[in-house]
Amino acid sequence: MTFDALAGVLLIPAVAAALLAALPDYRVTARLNVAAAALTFLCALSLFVRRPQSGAYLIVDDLNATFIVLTTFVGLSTSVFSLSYIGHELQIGRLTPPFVRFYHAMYQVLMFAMNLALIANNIGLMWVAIELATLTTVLMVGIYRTHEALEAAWKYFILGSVGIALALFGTILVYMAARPVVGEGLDAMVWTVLVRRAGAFDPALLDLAFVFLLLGYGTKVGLAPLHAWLPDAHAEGPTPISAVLSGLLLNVALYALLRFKMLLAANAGALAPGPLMVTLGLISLVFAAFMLYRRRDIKRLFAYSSIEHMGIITFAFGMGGPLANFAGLLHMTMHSLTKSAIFFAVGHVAQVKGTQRIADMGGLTETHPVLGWGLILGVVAIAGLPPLGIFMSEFLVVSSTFARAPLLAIVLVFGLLVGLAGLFLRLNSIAFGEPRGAVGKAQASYVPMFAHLSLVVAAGVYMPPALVAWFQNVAGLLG
Amino acid sequence: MTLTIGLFAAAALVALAGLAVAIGRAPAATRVVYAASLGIAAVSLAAAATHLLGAASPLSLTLPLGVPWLGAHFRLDALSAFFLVVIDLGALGASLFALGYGKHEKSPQRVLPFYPAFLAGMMLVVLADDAFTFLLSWESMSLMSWALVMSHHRVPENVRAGYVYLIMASFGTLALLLAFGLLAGPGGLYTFAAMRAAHPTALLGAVALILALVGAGSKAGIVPLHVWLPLAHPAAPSHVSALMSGVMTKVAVYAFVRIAFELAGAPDWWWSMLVLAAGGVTAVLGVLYALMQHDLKRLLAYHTVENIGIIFIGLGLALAFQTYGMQFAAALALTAALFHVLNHSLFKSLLFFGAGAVLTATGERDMEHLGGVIHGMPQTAFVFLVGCAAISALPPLNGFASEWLTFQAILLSPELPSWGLRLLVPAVGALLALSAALAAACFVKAYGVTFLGRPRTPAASRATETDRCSRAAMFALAALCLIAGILPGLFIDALVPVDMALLGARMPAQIGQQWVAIVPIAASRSSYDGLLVFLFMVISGTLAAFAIHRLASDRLRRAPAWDCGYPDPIPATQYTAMSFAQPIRRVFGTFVFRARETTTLPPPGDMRAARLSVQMQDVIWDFIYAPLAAGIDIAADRLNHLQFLTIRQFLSLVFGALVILLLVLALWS
Amino acid sequence: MVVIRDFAIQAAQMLLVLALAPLFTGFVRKVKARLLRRQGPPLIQPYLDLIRLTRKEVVLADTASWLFRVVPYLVFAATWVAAALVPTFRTDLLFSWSADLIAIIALLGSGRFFLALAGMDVGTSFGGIGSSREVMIASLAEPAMMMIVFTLALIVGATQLSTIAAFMASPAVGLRVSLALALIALVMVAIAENGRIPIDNPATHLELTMVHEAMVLEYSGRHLALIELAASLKLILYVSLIACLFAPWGIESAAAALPMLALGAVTYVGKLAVGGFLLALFETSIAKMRVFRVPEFLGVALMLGLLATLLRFVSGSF
Amino acid sequence: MSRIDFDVAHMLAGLLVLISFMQLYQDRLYALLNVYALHALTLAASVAWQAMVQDAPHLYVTAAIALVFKAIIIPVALHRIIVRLGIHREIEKVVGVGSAMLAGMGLVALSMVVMLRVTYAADPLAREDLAFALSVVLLGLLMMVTRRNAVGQVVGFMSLENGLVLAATGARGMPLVVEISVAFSILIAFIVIGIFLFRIRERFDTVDVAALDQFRGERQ
Repeated sequence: MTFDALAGVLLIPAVAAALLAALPDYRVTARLNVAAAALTFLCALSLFVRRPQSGAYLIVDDLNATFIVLTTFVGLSTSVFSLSYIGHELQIGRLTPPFVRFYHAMYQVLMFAMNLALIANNIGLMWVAIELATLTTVLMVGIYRTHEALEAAWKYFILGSVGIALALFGTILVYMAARPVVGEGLDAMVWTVLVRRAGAFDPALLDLAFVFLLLGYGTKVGLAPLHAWLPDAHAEGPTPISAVLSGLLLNVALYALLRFKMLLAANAGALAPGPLMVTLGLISLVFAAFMLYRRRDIKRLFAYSSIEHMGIITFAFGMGGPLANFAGLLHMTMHSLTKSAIFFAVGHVAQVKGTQRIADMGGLTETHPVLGWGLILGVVAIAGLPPLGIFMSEFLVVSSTFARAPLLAIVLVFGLLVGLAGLFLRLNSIAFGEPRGAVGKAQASYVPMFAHLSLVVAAGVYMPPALVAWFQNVAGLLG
Repeated sequence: MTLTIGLFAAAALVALAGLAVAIGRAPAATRVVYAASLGIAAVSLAAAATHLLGAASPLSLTLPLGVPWLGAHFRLDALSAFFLVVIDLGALGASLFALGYGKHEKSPQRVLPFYPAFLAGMMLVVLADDAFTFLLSWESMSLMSWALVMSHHRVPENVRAGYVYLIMASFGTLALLLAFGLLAGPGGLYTFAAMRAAHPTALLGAVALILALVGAGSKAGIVPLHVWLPLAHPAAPSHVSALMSGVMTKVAVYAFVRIAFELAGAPDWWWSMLVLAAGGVTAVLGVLYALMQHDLKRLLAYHTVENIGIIFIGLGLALAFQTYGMQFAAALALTAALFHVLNHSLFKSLLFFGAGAVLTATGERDMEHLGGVIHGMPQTAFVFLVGCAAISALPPLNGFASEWLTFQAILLSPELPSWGLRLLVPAVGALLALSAALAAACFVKAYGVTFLGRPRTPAASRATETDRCSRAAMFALAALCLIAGILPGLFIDALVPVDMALLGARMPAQIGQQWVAIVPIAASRSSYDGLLVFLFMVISGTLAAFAIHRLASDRLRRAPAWDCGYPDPIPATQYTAMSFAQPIRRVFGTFVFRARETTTLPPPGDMRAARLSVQMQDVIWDFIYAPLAAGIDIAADRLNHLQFLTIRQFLSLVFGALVILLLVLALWS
Repeated sequence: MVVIRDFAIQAAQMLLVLALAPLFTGFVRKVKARLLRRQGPPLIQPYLDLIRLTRKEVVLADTASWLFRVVPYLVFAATWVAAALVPTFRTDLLFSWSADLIAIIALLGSGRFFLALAGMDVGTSFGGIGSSREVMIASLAEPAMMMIVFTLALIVGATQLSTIAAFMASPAVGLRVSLALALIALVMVAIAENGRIPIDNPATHLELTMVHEAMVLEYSGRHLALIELAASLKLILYVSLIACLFAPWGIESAAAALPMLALGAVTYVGKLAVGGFLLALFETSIAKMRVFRVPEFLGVALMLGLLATLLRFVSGSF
Repeated sequence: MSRIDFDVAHMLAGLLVLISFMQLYQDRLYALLNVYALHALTLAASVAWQAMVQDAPHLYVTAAIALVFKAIIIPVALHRIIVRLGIHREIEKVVGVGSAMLAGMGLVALSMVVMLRVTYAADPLAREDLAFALSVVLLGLLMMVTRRNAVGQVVGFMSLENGLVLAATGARGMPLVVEISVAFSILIAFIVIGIFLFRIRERFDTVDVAALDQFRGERQ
């Protein structure tokens, strides 16, 4: 009996979800949660070793293997983080045991949904999976049952549903475009088939489809002006979910976009998806950069920074070409690691200070050196300063763009600078100056945070050739 | 070999930083870290010096780091060797000084980890040989110095200083990034070797040069990109201020030289005018701003701006001569600039150390609260005086030697064919002379108000001599200032390989001139002999002293100051820094600072004190940066409303986006 | 043999200026007095003053530091070295190449630098006034002087004083606009640098007006003597500088025989006499200006110098 | 496919667009609900027709869902909510009828233009259907952004989704159609229940979503 990693990646979370829904005691469930995440991660790792045959529904290729491994890894570390985080929430009674049980079950469902979205070879299936992920996160965002949480969840829900609808329409259009060529039935939705035959599709239909997909999945990516749900969802949900949202869900949505971009790229007659993505990317970047200045809530602050970086990544993929694509992939990976690490730090900070208002926290490097410097390191990384990974990707994006389209590069640089200034404006008041707010001891697990950060640091200086070859190969695929 | 040593030194410093994180709080940590950096700097200095003096051919090395398919390229040629020497000299001095000075640090764990990393960053910048490694080290250098600036973060203005600094630093880095992106081309040929080979088009090279001037200039402190410098440099601990002012700005100069003379291709005629104008304005404005300061360290920081201006004048001249193939004159100008780079790093470190010593002895940076420190700390006062004389370009010290060379270069410029340059160069020469004279004035003020006169506060009167290590560092630097002043020939000859590498021309060998004079062109034309002038002064001075003490009475009586018959017990009646600068402020202030003096005299018979108040505004800040900040603020405010829309309004955003995209689609064909 | 001869001549020159300096000061005073219909002090009065001062004890302020006692020697040394490098009756002195015109100016600058510091040292308000006004004046006078140097250097193609003097003596130099401008500027600078009327009044102790005197207010005895001597050295230096630049007749080159040298010496003394007389005449015929009009005066000098330089840069024929 | 099939499908689709317009100018909630029920009914008919034409029996399920769930259950539920909240009388439009209609016209025109650029290769039925579906979707969106309160928006969303189903069924042999329609029904159920919850928990005094937006982390 050969062990099928794909089945593992999907089944383990599903089963775990069912189990967790059943088990009452939070200590058990939390650890089980970690265990399940770890198993999933191992299965994902095995994809590097032995890659199962892709069928009509599931597929593993270079593109999504990277994503799966990344997703499962961040999922694992986040589950470790949520172990201590949820414990604290229980102590202070912000969450009650039934909710915690629900939370853990939903966590695994989310993992399942994202993995499914990543390895789906059928664009319909991919759509279903992403919507499932969205709905689960909606439920988790509202888990605190406060006014703000419910409002955030509701906003997320409504905007998300519209996104769902648009994406579906796009998917239907793609089917319509494919049917005359591929023929009726399932094949016309199988991605591998589509991309092989895309050359013969009706370009006008493809264009239309891409517009809808861009807006539909773009809502999930959080591109301005479709971003509205993102900051509140990050700010009001439990921090592990914010980490997963920023670190993973946005990526998954973007991954879907990439798939369709490749579809368009394969069709000569279709309009180049590049300009659209570049425009949306730049808008999101500059807009989010300016939004950083007026933030009073620490989690909302970093949510906007996620929008900014999604803008950069979309821009990079929009520019295309081996350099920019490589940079985009690298940036995506680095951003997931860094941003989730930042949210780990922020979660503990918020717990220590008992608030998310930036005005009520200060001098963190004095009161909680480890947390404070960890947060600083994270912000330095996210601001694209060396010697961390994001610096390399930004270096590649900016330099390669300036040689091709100077004006775009100028806008890009402007956005980056404004964003950096905004981030550090807030960081200064959080990490430095006279200590403000509660100074209690933090019972935190720093392992996930520093695991991520050390990976980011390492990547900034040295990248293993295997990974590089992988990325370059994928960058080639993306065209 | 030497390159490897340099790289190992950098690596060792990084490791040391890691160690410092671990042991930062331990009492012995300070000594360990600074002693270790001292040793490492010494080794690397030896390596760099041997490479430079041995005029060895360039070494290069590639490590599998950085951008994967590119690797990290390192190269040690004459230019980088020279700057490595400058860096290591600075590092040596700073570490030695810090061995004593560091003991007074309140929270060493905020300084120790970043100090070695900062050094490593600077060393790697000059060793890097591809754009990525260069920028990586460059920005790490900025980042580490930022952390050091933030080490006393409880003082609000330090936090502000760090903020401004970080933004300006990233701005500069992005400018350089664009420059390199341009030079590398769409293919992404990021190695300097490829860029050297590329021969960019005129337009491309010009844009790259402007970007380089902006990028390197913002780090070096070219007006108007200097605003961060007088904020950040004083905020750091004094030995770090010395490094930032004396060395880091030189790394920026290195970046500019590397790009302008090597990578940007053949210079165009107006490049040099740009650089010259920037240099001249920077020199004069820097010193004028310095004159208006009464914070000792900030004053020194502004003088860094001035000296950077002088250096860029030299570089501009070199560019101008090179444009018209006057390689020899170019070599002279470049030598002058680089020699001034070395000199400035020497005396600026010395001066910052002195300021640090005073700061630890009195707890004061504000000159208005100092005075009479010379009585408490005579030795520090002596070396500080040497530093002042050197930076004021007084013979026979080193500052004069390099400025003299710059003047000689200026005097070669009438042979330039370009009219624009012919009109610009004399003006720049006048600016240079003006800045030199003003610098002297400024240091009379700085030294007189800080060290001389009567103590203005109890703190100042309680000042006692600083510790041994600090003094050792200061005396060593003072000695170097003197040596470089009386034997400039040695240093000029050491710079020959750099000239050869960059310009393919060289200055005549100076060693072997009679009485070790320096003769840039021909003995009949101009020559200067620091040693002889020094000996002359010593001899005639001692002669006079001898004669006087032989022939005249050497009776001496201590008495209260006469002061024209109005002796005044209150130290407050002495001239202060502000009042000392008042005449010069009258002359220049009105149009440079919009300075306005308002005097309020009470009517006769009214016993209230009259008061004089002076309003000055930093024109550059008010007209460039303030509007920028305001603009960003307004934009942020406007956009911030988007955070507070109703769901329906957000939906209409989505709807609008959809309709627009559909319209685009409809109008596409 | 030759070296010794050169040494001797160099030494002779140095001693000559040293010996002549007080006499020249006395001469100027005498002429001024005469022009004012006064008897005036005897010519040798400055020597007598110096001797008297050296005899007196030094009264040192309590607040004075070691710097205060070192400065007189520094100032004297700097000024004397500078003076020794200016050819008086003979070009290419032995050490003339050890410092060119720029270096000489810088030497005088360092003398001023230390004197200004000494003014700050005791910590009296008068010392402060003097120093701050002195540096203000210097900060304009030095650039002006530098511009003059540029002009000459561009005409002659050298900053080497002997070379310049030799060139000026040669027929190669005609009447030039730039030279005229430079001469005027140089005279103005010389007046400012030596603190003569209308910039400063060497004979007053009225606090509103004094600059140089305010700086040295606290000095007494031998220190004061040295400073006075340095002051008169500086004066004679400037006069002989003007002489050797703009009236280089009679300055002999190295080859000249002794009688010629003697002749040169005589002409030199003659030039000094003329210069001193003109100075006195000027000083008596003009009033002291307010301190805050000094910048305008020096600004004019600076502008003239810059103008001359620009003319040179634009065309060699000016 | 025979001519008649085409015409009927065409007619039903057009009818759907027409009803969307009717929805646009309803300003009483009850009326709106009734029109929506009609909308769903038409959809059911059209889906059923497609099922017959393409003889794809599974489409009948979709038709049934449309008929039962959307045309009956949901309207009734919403009706009760309105009664509960006592908001049946309020006019809750953002823009006037006229401008709304004009905008609707524009949207329909736009969707036609966009669709007619599609080459004839895609079979005409699908092409026309898509054009109609697109306009229904756009009109639904328009409705969502012009209605003030949640019920109106939900109705808008549902008609949008009807457009989707129309498109999906129009696309010959498209798999997963049923699943999708089911998924959407659940989604809508969620929304309705959401409104219910908020009302019952006394969290918000009205379901006007503007009120939901009053609690905002950043408006201290």
